[in-house]
Amino acid sequence: MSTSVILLCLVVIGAVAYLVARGRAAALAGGRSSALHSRPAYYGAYAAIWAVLPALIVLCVWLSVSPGIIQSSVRGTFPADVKAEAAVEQDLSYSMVATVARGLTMLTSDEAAAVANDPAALQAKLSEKGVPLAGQPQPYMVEAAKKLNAMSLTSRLAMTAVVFVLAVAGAFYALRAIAPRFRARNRVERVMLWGLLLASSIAILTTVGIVLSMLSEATRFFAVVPAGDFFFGTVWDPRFAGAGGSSFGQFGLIPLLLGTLYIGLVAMLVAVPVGLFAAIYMAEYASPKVRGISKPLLEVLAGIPTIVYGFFALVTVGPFLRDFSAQISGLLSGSYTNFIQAQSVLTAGIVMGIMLIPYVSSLSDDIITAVPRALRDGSLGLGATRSETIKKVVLPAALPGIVGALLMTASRAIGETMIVVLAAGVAARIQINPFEPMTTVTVKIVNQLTGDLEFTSPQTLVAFALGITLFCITLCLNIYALYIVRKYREQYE
Amino acid sequence: MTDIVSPTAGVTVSKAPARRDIGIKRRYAAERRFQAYGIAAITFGLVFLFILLWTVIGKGYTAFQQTAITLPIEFTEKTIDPNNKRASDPSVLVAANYPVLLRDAIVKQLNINASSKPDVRDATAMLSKSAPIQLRDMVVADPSLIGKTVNVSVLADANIDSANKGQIDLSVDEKNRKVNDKQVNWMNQLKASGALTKEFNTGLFVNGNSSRPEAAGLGVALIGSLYLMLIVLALSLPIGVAASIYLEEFAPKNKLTDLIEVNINNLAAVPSIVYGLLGLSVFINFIGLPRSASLVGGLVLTLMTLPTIIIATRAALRAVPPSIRAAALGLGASKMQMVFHHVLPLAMPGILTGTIIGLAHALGETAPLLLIGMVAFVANAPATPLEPSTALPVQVYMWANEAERAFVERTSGAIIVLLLFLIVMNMGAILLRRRFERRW
Amino acid sequence: AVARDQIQIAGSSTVLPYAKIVAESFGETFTNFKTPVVESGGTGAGLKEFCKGVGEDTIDIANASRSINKNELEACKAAGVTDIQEVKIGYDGIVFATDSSNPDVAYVPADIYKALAAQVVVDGKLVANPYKKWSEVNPKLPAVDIAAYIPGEKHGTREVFEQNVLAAGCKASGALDVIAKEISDKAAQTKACVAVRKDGAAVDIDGDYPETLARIAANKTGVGVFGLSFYENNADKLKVASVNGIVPSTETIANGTYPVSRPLFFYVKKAHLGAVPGLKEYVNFFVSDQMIGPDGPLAEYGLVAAPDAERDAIRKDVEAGKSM
Amino acid sequence: MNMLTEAAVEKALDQKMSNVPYKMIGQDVSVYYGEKRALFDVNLNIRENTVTALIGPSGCGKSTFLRSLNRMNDTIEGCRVAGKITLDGDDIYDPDIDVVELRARVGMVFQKPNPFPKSIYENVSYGPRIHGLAKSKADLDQIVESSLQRAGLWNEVKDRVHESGTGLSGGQQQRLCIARAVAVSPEVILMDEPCSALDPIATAKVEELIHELRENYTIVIVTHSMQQAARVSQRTAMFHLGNLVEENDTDKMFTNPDDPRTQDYIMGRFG
Amino acid sequence: MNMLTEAAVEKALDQKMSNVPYKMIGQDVSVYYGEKRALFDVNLNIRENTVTALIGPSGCGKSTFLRSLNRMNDTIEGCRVAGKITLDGDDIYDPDIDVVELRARVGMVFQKPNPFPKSIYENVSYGPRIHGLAKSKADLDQIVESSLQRAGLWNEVKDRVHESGTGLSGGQQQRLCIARAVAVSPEVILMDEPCSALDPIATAKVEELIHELRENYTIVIVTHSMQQAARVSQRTAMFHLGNLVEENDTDKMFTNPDDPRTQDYIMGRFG
Ligand SMILES: Nc1ncnc2c1ncn2[C@@H]1O[C@H](COP(=O)(O)OP(=O)(O)OP(=O)(O)O)[C@@H](O)[C@H]1O
Ligand SMILES: Nc1ncnc2c1ncn2[C@@H]1O[C@H](COP(=O)(O)OP(=O)(O)OP(=O)(O)O)[C@@H](O)[C@H]1O
Ligand SMILES: [Mg+2]
Ligand SMILES: [Mg+2]
Ligand SMILES: O=P([O-])([O-])[O-]
Repeated sequence: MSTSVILLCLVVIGAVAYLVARGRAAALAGGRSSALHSRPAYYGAYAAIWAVLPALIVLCVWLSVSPGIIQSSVRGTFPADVKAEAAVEQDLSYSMVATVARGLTMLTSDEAAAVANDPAALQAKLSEKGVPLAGQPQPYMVEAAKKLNAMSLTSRLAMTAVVFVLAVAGAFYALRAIAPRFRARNRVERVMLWGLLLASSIAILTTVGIVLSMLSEATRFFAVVPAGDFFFGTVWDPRFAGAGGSSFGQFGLIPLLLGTLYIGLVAMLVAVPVGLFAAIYMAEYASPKVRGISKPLLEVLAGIPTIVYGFFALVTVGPFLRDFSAQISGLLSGSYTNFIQAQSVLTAGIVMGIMLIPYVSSLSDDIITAVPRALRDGSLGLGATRSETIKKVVLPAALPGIVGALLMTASRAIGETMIVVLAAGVAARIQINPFEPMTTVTVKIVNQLTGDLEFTSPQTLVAFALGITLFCITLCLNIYALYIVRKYREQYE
Repeated sequence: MTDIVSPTAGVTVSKAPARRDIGIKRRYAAERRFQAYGIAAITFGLVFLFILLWTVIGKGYTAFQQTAITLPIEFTEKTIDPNNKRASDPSVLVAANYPVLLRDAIVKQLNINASSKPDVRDATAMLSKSAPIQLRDMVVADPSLIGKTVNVSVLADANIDSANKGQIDLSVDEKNRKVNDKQVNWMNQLKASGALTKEFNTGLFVNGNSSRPEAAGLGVALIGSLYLMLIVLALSLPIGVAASIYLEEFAPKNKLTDLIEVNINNLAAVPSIVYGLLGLSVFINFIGLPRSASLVGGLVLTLMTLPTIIIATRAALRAVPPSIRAAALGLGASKMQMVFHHVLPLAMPGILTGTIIGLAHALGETAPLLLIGMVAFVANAPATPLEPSTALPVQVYMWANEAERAFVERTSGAIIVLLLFLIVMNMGAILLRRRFERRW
Repeated sequence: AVARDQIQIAGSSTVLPYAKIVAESFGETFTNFKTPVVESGGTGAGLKEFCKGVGEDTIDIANASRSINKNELEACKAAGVTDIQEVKIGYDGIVFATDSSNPDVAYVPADIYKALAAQVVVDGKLVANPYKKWSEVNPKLPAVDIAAYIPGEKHGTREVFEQNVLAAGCKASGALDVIAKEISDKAAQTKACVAVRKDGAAVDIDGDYPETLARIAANKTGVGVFGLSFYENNADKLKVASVNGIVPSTETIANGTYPVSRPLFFYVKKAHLGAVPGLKEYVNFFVSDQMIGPDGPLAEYGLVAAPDAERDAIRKDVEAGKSM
Repeated sequence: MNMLTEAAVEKALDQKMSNVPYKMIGQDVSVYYGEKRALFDVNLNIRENTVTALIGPSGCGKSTFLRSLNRMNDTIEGCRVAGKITLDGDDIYDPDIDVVELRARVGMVFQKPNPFPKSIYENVSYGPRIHGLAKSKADLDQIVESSLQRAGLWNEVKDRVHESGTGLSGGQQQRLCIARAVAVSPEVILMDEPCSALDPIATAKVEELIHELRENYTIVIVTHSMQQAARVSQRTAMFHLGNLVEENDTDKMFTNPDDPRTQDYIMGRFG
Repeated sequence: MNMLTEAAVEKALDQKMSNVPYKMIGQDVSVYYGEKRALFDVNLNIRENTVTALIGPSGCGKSTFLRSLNRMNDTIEGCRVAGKITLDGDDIYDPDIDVVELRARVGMVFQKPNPFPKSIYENVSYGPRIHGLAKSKADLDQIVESSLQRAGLWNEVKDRVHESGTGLSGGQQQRLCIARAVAVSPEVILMDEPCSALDPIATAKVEELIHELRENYTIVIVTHSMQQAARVSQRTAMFHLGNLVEENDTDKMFTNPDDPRTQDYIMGRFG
């Protein structure tokens, strides 16, 4: 039976267990629901869980473990000279065996018999069936493929049997446990709680995964480049390392970090007022119609791929700002030289800010809308204007949520890449003029990872060091932000 | 009944007391300013959206049309199957020399001297290199065509397409452009005879990627993005909501949950390419899932989207008034029932907003897909999420980096499709949110 | 892992268009094999994946716009990728171009060196680059601001640019002699020669050529560095500059008179040849004259085909299965 | 039930209401919530420096009428007011009228306590601050203290005026809201069942406060307690199903109502 | 003030409470909100099929004690209950006790009306639904109707039971909440000032309902109205500053309290 059929059967068994258990519980209750601890549906769910969950776990384990076991035993049958080869060679031979085995299952027994001893014919036949082989299979491979097929079949049969037995046994176990005072709801809810817990543990696992996937490479980087030079260096100039070999330049983090913060700051300066005012207007002033149109429209801004923003900045916003600045300086001093570069912190900040508007506005809008009406009434009833009510009552009450939304927005600003590459360029510099180009950490992460650079060189490895550093920095920022939010919340609750 | 309360004679209306100065003028000015800020903010956003869309659509709408040339093709047996072996060996049909059929057809159509090599070359160059494949597929599917003459509409070469759409500056020196004057004349000739037409570009939506702009389509990318979205939606929404519910409603408030909260906020700040690194090392190297597969992409984007959804969901859950919780608990609802029957539905608008934003973000991401092999040239449509595929933003990214002029309009066309995809996807969520939205 | 029936290729974005053309034709010609998947992502990333190991779950071919280096080879070996075949597919010409509205330009490396180097020699002394306009560098050049869009340090093209243009210009302008007086270390001399000014006159582009094109569109007097193929596809918008009086073209690059070009490669994992269906056929198809020949689609796109003898040698090596 | 306490009777008797001028006049006031009509041509005048009680069964429109007196109804989506209401002779629904100024002159205390999630001090000082009623910090402190004192809350919270107002018990919260309204010193104070969350002692305090305030302010109070109406008000208006049934001097109302429905209601015969 | 109506006196007289068994027993109940102690060793027993009224000045801990009877305090962060409370002899703070089941048996009506933002029908049917009290749709309809009827709300809302419960007036909302609690038919019903938002007619109805319910249910009611306590309850407990001052038969309590503080409170001398 294929896995999907087994899953389908499990669902059916679960459904039957559910119905039977529910019926039994209802019968036990004898019409008086108070006789039961939980609703009959919970007894049903309890039985269904017992029927499906253990069987499902066994199924998953079996599916992930059995190919390995089969592989090792099939490889046991390889001739001695093949076994003498390197493990990777054997891996490749085995994958050929697996392909042959897959092809064999598609042949009728007549066809199989006809080509069994003729590798060339077998290759042709399989290719005809849509299973092309890289070369002619060797005779031992065909044997191994047959054994593989046989073992897979056995394994599958055994698995099917075990799974079904488990499912039925689970269902019976659960059915036997049903009694009027049996706390089915609590148990079902315990399982749900474990599910919820499991879901929230994914966040932790992600973090662990991220750190682990960067740590070893970052360590290799720090083995070559002293940590001090990296963390306190003020020059970013890694130089190219391709075929040439092992030379490298300077890896100063500071210019990247400053660029990240500067561009993020400008973006937030655009996004926060615009987004917040848009949210306030939508939540407090706009008619349902205006709100119904403008909110989804603004959300489209969040959905536009960042590369589109990048080109928008490069082709439209940047040149506009440059020409605009030339006009201004022309009006002021008579000389039409631009003081804003086409690629600048300002360009990147504005365009990124536009992208972030809906992050601020949509989230804040929902949070503001959730502030109880009684609070608004209280303020309006005192003769406050609407804006006073919003500024002094609604916003403070919504503040913790808004800070959360802003935090998320800031996070997004720090993590953004494409816009910066196209709008602010890749020049790592330390300076304070917003009209000049700068660049960010993430830009360098992407660029160092995707170039022609030698992949064992510090030039590439630095991406991992940058990644982990950024991770730690944002972590600290977030801890600080949590502290701030807590302080506010205590004040307002 | 109201007569008893009508004012009786002798009763006066009170006199207004001296007006207090409560700064009404100033406050109203502030009020108007405040409202104006709001309108300005929304206008600002919408104007930018409009300019952006205008730019994109202005550049990209032409991608939805495609120049095709209808030619009477003679499927001569002598060219296709000279030895009449197709019954015994169907592969001769695959290997046959179809370009010759096309060459003959266009030469005849344009009345060119067949012995003038450069003319013939320029003429055949007007047809897409995919055209022979088109003829081959026709013949393989229906061998009875052999010996017949059929009118076939084949794609024009991308340069002819651009020229036909007026995107090539014909004032430029002939040798500096991809279409020479002869070809332009022929093109006009074909247009006049009705053989060369602009048609709706269905290929853009069904074809896989191609190195030939005229044949390149978003088919694979659309399927890939669809898989990605389904995977992300199916995983990140339930996991995100479940995690938020646990953290917000069940988890004890202690240092550990603080840590989790900080951690989740931090995950939202992790640059997206880092998720690509994670996906590469966990899903491909450790678990052994195939490269370039949308399943891996979906998992990576799920992890990337989760923090957004969790943060938004937690904020939404927190905003549900405690009195609702008390009411449910007081009736004997279990905490689980309270959450799923009351709190969650009330939090739905916020959750949906977070989901929309998260999905939109995921839908537009390229960087994390780079490292797991999804930024790739994929010609075959994936049948399952385990097969190689690309995604819409990837297609945008790759086409944006192409040298050929014809890809420029396609890039914008792909962006339009991506935006449409996004809008369609969001529409459902927005409708849902409308249903849930209310004040209490 | 599941048995794979599709070739997987990763690596250089420069080679990508060529690999795409070949992959597509391969899929059309060999109907029983699927069209290979060609990933973009850069030479380094491609080689990294390539050197992960041998097996179904690793890629088969890495495209590269430079040859693999020693460290990488060692890393490959350590991971069990011992048998690697290097295949050269042709040359990539690197050209200078401006917007087509500009008058014709002709550079010698010394001009470019003087315009873009971090330090130049003025009156026999090494000083920070003072030039603002091209005409200050060389009176024959137009009197416009120096603005050059050059490949960023992640690109292999940058290395070629530094070696073949800046270093050459450094030497030709006599700056090397002045530098040699101050620095004795040879490597440090080159480093000083190829250091690019960071005051905004030279802008690194880490993206691809379309980004450079967009920058030139936004700044009509700027000069950009492009691949020959990209230039040829946009010849109506760009005006190419001659170097040392030679106008870049497939001919001048193939015969070596145009000074700035580099070879392109791909690397095959030989262990996979017998295991991944179609891989052998793909490699043979790629090196056939039908593809990399001077009349093939790759040349039409802009690849500078290797000379006939070299192509024959390549094919012979492939046939013989010569590994590195 | 004996609905009138002696105190109320005494209080009612020592006043002749008919000569007191009208502070607010409601003429043919009708209120609609969307399609639904909640008030039907109500003609009700509010006399200056008088406590007017609105009574009637739940849902009869007392709150609705009250809220239309300071245009709090404006904030309800779909709510529409027809007819004319004047304050000191000025039509408050006139487009020229300033609703903020109106609400500063006609303050309001709500049925459900709704303190802002801020400190007690900030709650009370909010109104004076937005209207600029205090010249200095000391001034403001003074207003806050006296308002809290009048609401009978000062002694309980004087040590923690900077703690959050939502941490108080229900009754304390409502008294805080009253203090908040009083702090603006409006001309008219509307109270929507202000004592429904208060214990008798606190209620008595508030009633006393109302009594004091009457010297300078006009008060309209919705109450569900007829004893309270009798105790605190000089005029009483009885609503039923959106209609004004009767308006009269309180003493007359509770002893000898004109309308039989009032009689029935007071006697507990319907609702 | 004459605090006892004749009806209450009659009611009180026709019962001798001392023989009625205890439904719930509170032994040395103390409640802490974090550091703050809100209840001090309260010993109070609730008699079966009896209405027990809890009175006392605002903030004295009435609500706190009430909420500890069905462990609603569990939901407040930092709230801790010490001492022992039993229901039918079982310790309700025993870890084995299922708090959900407890709350189904000990229902609750809150001070502030808190209808779910759903339809009236869904509000009332929610409890029966989660507890599986109805076999069929008709059954459920029946429960909803009778519950609304008992809460005196049926006539007002019967045409719009599928409209939102939050669109009702304050008083209607609270009656809806009562209907909702009654629909679960719990053994004990806790009411925290259930009538504070109701007009006299509705209050009378609810009081009547309480009177009816007493036949089968045990009721604990917090009220700020001593008249109400006198009218509806058979036993009354008086709290002050977190202490139980006195618990007694209602008639005794209001005529001849043991504790001088009760006397003072009833006479309005402190609060
Ligand atoms: N969640 C809480 N956290 C901290 N303190 C609280 C909390 N709830 C109530 N208190 C305090 O506990 C004490 C008793 O409060 P409780 O609500 O029980 O009073 P009450 O008698 O019901 O008053 P009222 O008649 O005003 O409702 C009060 O001093 C109050 O401030
Ligand atoms: N926002 C609203 N939308 C629709 N109908 C409403 C709204 N507010 C009140 N109503 C309806 O208007 C009528 C009058 O309501 P109102 O709140 O004025 O009654 P009330 O006399 O104050 O009652 P209570 O004593 O219960 O507070 C009721 O039938 C109520 O259902
Ligand atoms: Mg009301
Ligand atoms: Mg209370
Ligand atoms: O992508 P490249 O390695 O050719 O720059």
